[in-house]
Amino acid sequence: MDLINIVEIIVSVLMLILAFLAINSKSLVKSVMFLSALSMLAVVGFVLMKAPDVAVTEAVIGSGLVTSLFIFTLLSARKVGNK
Amino acid sequence: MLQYAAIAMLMLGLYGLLTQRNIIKIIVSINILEIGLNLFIVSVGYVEGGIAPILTSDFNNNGLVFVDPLPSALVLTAIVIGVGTTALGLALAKNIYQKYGTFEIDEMGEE
Amino acid sequence: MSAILLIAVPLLAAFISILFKKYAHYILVFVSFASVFALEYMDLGTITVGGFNAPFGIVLILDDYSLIALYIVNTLFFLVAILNCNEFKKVGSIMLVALAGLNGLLLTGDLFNLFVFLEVAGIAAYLITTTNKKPLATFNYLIQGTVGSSLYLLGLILLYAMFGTLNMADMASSIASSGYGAGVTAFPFLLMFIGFGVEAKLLPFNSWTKGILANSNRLTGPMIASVYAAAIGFVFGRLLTNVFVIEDTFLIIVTIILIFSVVAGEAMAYASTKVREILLYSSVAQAALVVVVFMSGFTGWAVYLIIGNAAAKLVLFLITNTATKQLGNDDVETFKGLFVNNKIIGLSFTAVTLSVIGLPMFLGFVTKMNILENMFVSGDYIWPAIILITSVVEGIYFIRLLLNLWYKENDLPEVKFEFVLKYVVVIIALLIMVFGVYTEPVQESADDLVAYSYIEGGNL
Amino acid sequence: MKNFLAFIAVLVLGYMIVVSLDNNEAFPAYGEADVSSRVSQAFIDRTVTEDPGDIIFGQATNLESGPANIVTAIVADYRSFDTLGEVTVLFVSSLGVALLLGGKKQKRLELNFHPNFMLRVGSRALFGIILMTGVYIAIHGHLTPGGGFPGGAMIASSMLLLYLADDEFRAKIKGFKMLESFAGTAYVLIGLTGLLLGGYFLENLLDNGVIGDLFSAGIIPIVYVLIGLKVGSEISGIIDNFLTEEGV
Amino acid sequence: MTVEFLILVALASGILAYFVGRLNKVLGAVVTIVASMFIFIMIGYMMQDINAGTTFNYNAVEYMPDFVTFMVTYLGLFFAILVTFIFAMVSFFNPFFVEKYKYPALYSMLYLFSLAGVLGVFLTDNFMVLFFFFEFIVWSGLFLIPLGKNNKAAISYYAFSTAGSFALLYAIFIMFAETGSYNLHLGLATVSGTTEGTYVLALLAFAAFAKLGAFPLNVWLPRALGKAPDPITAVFSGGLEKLGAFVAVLALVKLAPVGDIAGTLGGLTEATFLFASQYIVATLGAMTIIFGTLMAIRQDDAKKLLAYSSMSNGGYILVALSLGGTLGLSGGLYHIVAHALASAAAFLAIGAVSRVTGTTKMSELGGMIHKMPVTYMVYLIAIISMAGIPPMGGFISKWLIFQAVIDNGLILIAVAVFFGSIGSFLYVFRPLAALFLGQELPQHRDKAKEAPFFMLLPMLILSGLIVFTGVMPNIFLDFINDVIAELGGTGLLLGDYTITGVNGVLQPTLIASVFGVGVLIAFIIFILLKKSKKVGLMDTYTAGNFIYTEELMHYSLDFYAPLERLYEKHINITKDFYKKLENKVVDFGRMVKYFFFTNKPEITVFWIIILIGFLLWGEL
Repeated sequence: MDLINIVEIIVSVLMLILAFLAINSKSLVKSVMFLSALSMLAVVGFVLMKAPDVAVTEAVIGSGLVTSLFIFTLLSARKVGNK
Repeated sequence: MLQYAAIAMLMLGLYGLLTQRNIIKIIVSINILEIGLNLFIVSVGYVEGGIAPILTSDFNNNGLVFVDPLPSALVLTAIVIGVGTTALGLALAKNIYQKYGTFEIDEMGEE
Repeated sequence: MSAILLIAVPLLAAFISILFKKYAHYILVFVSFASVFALEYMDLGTITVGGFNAPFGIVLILDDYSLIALYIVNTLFFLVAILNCNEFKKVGSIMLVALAGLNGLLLTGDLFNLFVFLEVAGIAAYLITTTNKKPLATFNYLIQGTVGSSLYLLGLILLYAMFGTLNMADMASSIASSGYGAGVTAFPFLLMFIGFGVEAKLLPFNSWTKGILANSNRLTGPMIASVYAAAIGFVFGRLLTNVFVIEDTFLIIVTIILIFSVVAGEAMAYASTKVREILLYSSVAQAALVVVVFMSGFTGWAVYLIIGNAAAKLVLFLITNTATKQLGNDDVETFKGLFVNNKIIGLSFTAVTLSVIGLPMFLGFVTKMNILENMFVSGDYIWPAIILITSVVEGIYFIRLLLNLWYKENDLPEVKFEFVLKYVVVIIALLIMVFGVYTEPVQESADDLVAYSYIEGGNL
Repeated sequence: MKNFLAFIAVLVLGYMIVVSLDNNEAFPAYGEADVSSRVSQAFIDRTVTEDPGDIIFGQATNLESGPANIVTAIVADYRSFDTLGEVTVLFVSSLGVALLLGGKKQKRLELNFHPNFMLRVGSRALFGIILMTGVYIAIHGHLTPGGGFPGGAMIASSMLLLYLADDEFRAKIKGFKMLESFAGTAYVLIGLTGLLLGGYFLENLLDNGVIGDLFSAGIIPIVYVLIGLKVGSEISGIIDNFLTEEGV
Repeated sequence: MTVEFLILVALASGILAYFVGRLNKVLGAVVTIVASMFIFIMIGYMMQDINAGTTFNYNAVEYMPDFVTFMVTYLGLFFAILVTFIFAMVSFFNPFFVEKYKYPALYSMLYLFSLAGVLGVFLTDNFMVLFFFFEFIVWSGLFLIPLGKNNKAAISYYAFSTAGSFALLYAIFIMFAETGSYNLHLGLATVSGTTEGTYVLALLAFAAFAKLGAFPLNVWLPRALGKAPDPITAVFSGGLEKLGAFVAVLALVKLAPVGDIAGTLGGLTEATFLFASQYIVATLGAMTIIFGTLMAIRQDDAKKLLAYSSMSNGGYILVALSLGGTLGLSGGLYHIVAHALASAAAFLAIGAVSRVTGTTKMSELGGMIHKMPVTYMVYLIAIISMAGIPPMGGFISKWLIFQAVIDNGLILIAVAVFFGSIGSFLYVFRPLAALFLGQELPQHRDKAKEAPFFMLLPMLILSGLIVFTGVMPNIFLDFINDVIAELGGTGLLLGDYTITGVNGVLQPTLIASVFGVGVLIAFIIFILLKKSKKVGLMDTYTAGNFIYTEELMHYSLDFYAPLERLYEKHINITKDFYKKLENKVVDFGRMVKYFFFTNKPEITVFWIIILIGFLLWGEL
């Protein structure tokens, strides 16, 4: 078993764990953070599968922008909730 | 392996949709489902030992074994569409929060 | 004129219209009218985008089938637009995108391009439904729509992995010539079927419909129940006749879904006491019926079923939602006697309803009879029985509704219908009646359509 | 309990899908995709309209599609129409976000921290760098991984940085609107020009040049820049909408 | 005069009536008189042509599909003449009633539309045309009924009629699949005796039952007839209900009967034995008779009472037609005529009363004979015919039916048939006594007066015909013999003044003369020995009690209370059944709504998982 395969397995397992945590975590912020991390790992996955274009896009859009949008929503919700 | 992980992520996305009743969590689940889907799409075009579908000075002719470029192209589209729906979903979530003061569907009551 | 303008021009208008927000709704009316008008000058045939031939590039197909579909959808869209342009100025640009998306859906001959336009039209639809002011319902619609289209994409990718193409005709011929059994394609096709089932309101996948349509307003009701339903019906029909291979277990599943949709749809409408709910559940059953007819291979009559339904639902939802807005709610009890002082509106409503039920003298009768006849001739004795039994139920609740709306002595509800609406409604009702009696063109064109609905060959 | 049952259900379903894909004779196993039997082989060899023979990086000229990055060739040339649709999706969702979140009196969402001077200046500097990277990625889309979407998103990220680093900052929405509208209009107009002059919508009318050059691949860099601008302005608009709220 | 021309006349005059009616309500109704009289006369003229031996075949209007053909047969003409006659007679009532209704112009239009539908159904050789007009009648009737009292009646009418029509349609399509054409005669001949024939027979019988309102599809009939506008009730009972009889003739006579399990039951004549289908239909017919009779006995509303009587007469028709043979057929067909005339006359008479009093409840009426003697006579003659007493038409038909039943050795059915006859004595006498005889009620004393001439005219014509059919039945039976011959049976043996049955010869004219003499003697005695004196309703001696509610003193209230008590627990069996059925549908709908339509996406996802799992189950 060469290195690539081992990396693949590690990435896969990590992704699944993160996905599970993202769904099941009690805190919404944590959930979003797990999602972001998952997205970063997916970037690794894309690179492993020789799709650099997708990897770049996913890195910028998926883990960057989407996470920020989630966080902004949560922030504004918290503010409304505090009022 | 990554293909199985992709399918598993799809399933986890469905699992999330099935069990979660928090709007943010539902959107997170949808995102997980989409990431899984994107991974699966790319995995369909993967060729063992193939190279990334870009001609460079190192890999400089079309006789080489490339991985399938078409799924990558499709995934690009799919990712952007995913962002669109996510942004919309979050905007709706914000609206819902303004209306009901909660993200939990169960606490909103039947309309 | 190239049919691509039907997509490009609304898009262009949409991009420009965000700079002139105040005039967006005028642009909308103008563009939607222009696209109906322009259809007259479209050249039939296959349009390659970017100069790359099928199956490599994306092609648009403008044949008789899509031409009819475009006429119907664009006309209905124009009617909805012109009736609502003043009330819903905010969504002008979004409606333009919706028009582009719907035209793209109807024209495209590429399965992935179909997904893209499904999303364009879908997101536009989610946004249009935000005018209901029920964000939770819209959210539900959004999530289900997204799940549906994700499944469609998954199915599509599986097919691509197996057959290496994305073009509809090429896909169909690859499947046919591959020599693999139907078991290979059942799973991807089921996924795609579910994906479309969500949009087409088939029963286990359509819980969004209630939230959207039962709270609809004058824009969303006709838009979702008539324009979108027609477009999705046409596209689904194209896939069902050209691409899908439905056999064995898959056939059983599909049959169960459809029977359940038809039967439960009518039963739910029967059990409803609100006008909009009655209409929406009835359209669930009708949508399933359309799929049944497409699957049985009677394309022409399925087309007429879609047309009849779309026109009917346009009229019904327009009238209902106008009245609901003025009366405050849509209980049948509140609506009682609505037509006593609005006879013209009432007559149109009645004509359209009788057509949906399938009573003689109306278009619905011709359609229903021919569908049943064709089914019997092809040896199918089960579906006609189901259709007829559910028709009785359908008839009862519609007739009950009609009689309630017509007969009441005093305390009549006061509703004003504006005069453009009256014209639209009366003309549609008259058309339904005229083609219910003057059946020859209907008959002929329906027979022709069966031949036209297949995309010829692999390489367009 | 319910969650556990659901988990078991999806587990079983996933297992069934895996098994059925394994059993499926037509479905290639992971890593064994046969590209030559798919339409994408034609995209790699650029043989859709004519057979140019072998393609050598830096030498082949006047291909039917010029980008060295094959994915770009597909996204921006072979299946450019999809990309138009995709841009539209983003466009309509930014419109939608504005519709849903745009109230009358807008003010910034208050963040809980107040950036100091250093952060503000530093972020301004960083803003320029990120912006330039974004533009670079968009312009080099036909040569390197990336392209209009990541480029545009990066431009939007730079705006995001400004938003975060400066709690007073508000971009000019009107400017975004203009840019968005201009880019979209230009994209469609390029397509229509192709229709008018070449007979095909979105046809690549310009000279494709030598594969691998910066100034090659005809309209693709232009399209990608337009996409980049459009995506950047759209996402910036979305971010702006998320970061503002109806205030007093 | 071609059939499609007449149909177009009916449709066109319907539209004309609508527009005239918008201008002047009564004038619109007058149009219906002119049009329906014209059509009746034209149909009558067809008699001449058909007697000349021609059946005509029209390839109708050009733009219609080429299967739209019309054909005049003896059977069709028989029904067409009868029903158009009823329409023509009833139309005289329209001008006097139309003003009371909510949409008078619509009333006139739909009246003529129904007439057009009737022509289409009877005078075609094509099933599709038949079905088209069948449904056409349904929806025109649908909007006529609620012009009367309420909507519910119309809904149950629609439900049962459409169920019937769709059964008919299904049968039509089965025949179409067999023959590839919609030709009525070809279709029936092809499937007759085959397995498909069994289904067709069952479906057509279902349609006939639904249209006739026979047990167990009877719920709509009393409701619709009880609530519909008065002239419409007469048209329904006398005319439109006969559509069911027409379909019954097609099913029971033109198709070979099915199965022979009942063959061992035997009969008086050795050769007679019955097929299962005949036995089932006859039994259900008998149950219809009993059910209708029992229900009629306990009604307070005269219209509802007559409605149940219509139902029970439908049972007679079914029994007779299902037994078939010379006696059964001619008895059934003759009963169709007799009942159409009698029930139309009776309903018109009651309509005339209700026009001046505004009610048809027996407990609220009385003594109308003093103000409306002619109406009283009309009603008297009609009920005598209904009860099957000589010398009226009803006697002849019942005589034939009794013979047929006994000839087949069906003891139980014979009991039912006799019970129906005795029962009808019990119930038809009640409205007579309650409405017309007895004391005048104070509330109607001033308003009540005899109906105007144009209302009396049709009633008198109908009464005359009722007597005539009883006295000189051979003229009609002659035509019925032609019909039977066309259907492939042998007609009755008719003398100049005699009818030959299995076990005797009937001489109606002689009976009528004897009866006439008897009535004359009775009348003379009545005149000579007139001793009674008029007493007001309140003029009673009640042992010093005050009478608070005068209705309670009305002797027709709870008239048969002891008899009713025997079965009052079971009167709602059919109604309950349909109510339960409806509740099941509603429950199912609510359940699906509850389970599938929530604001949570998980439902959809759940079903998606189930379906995918179902598909992939086999892979494991």
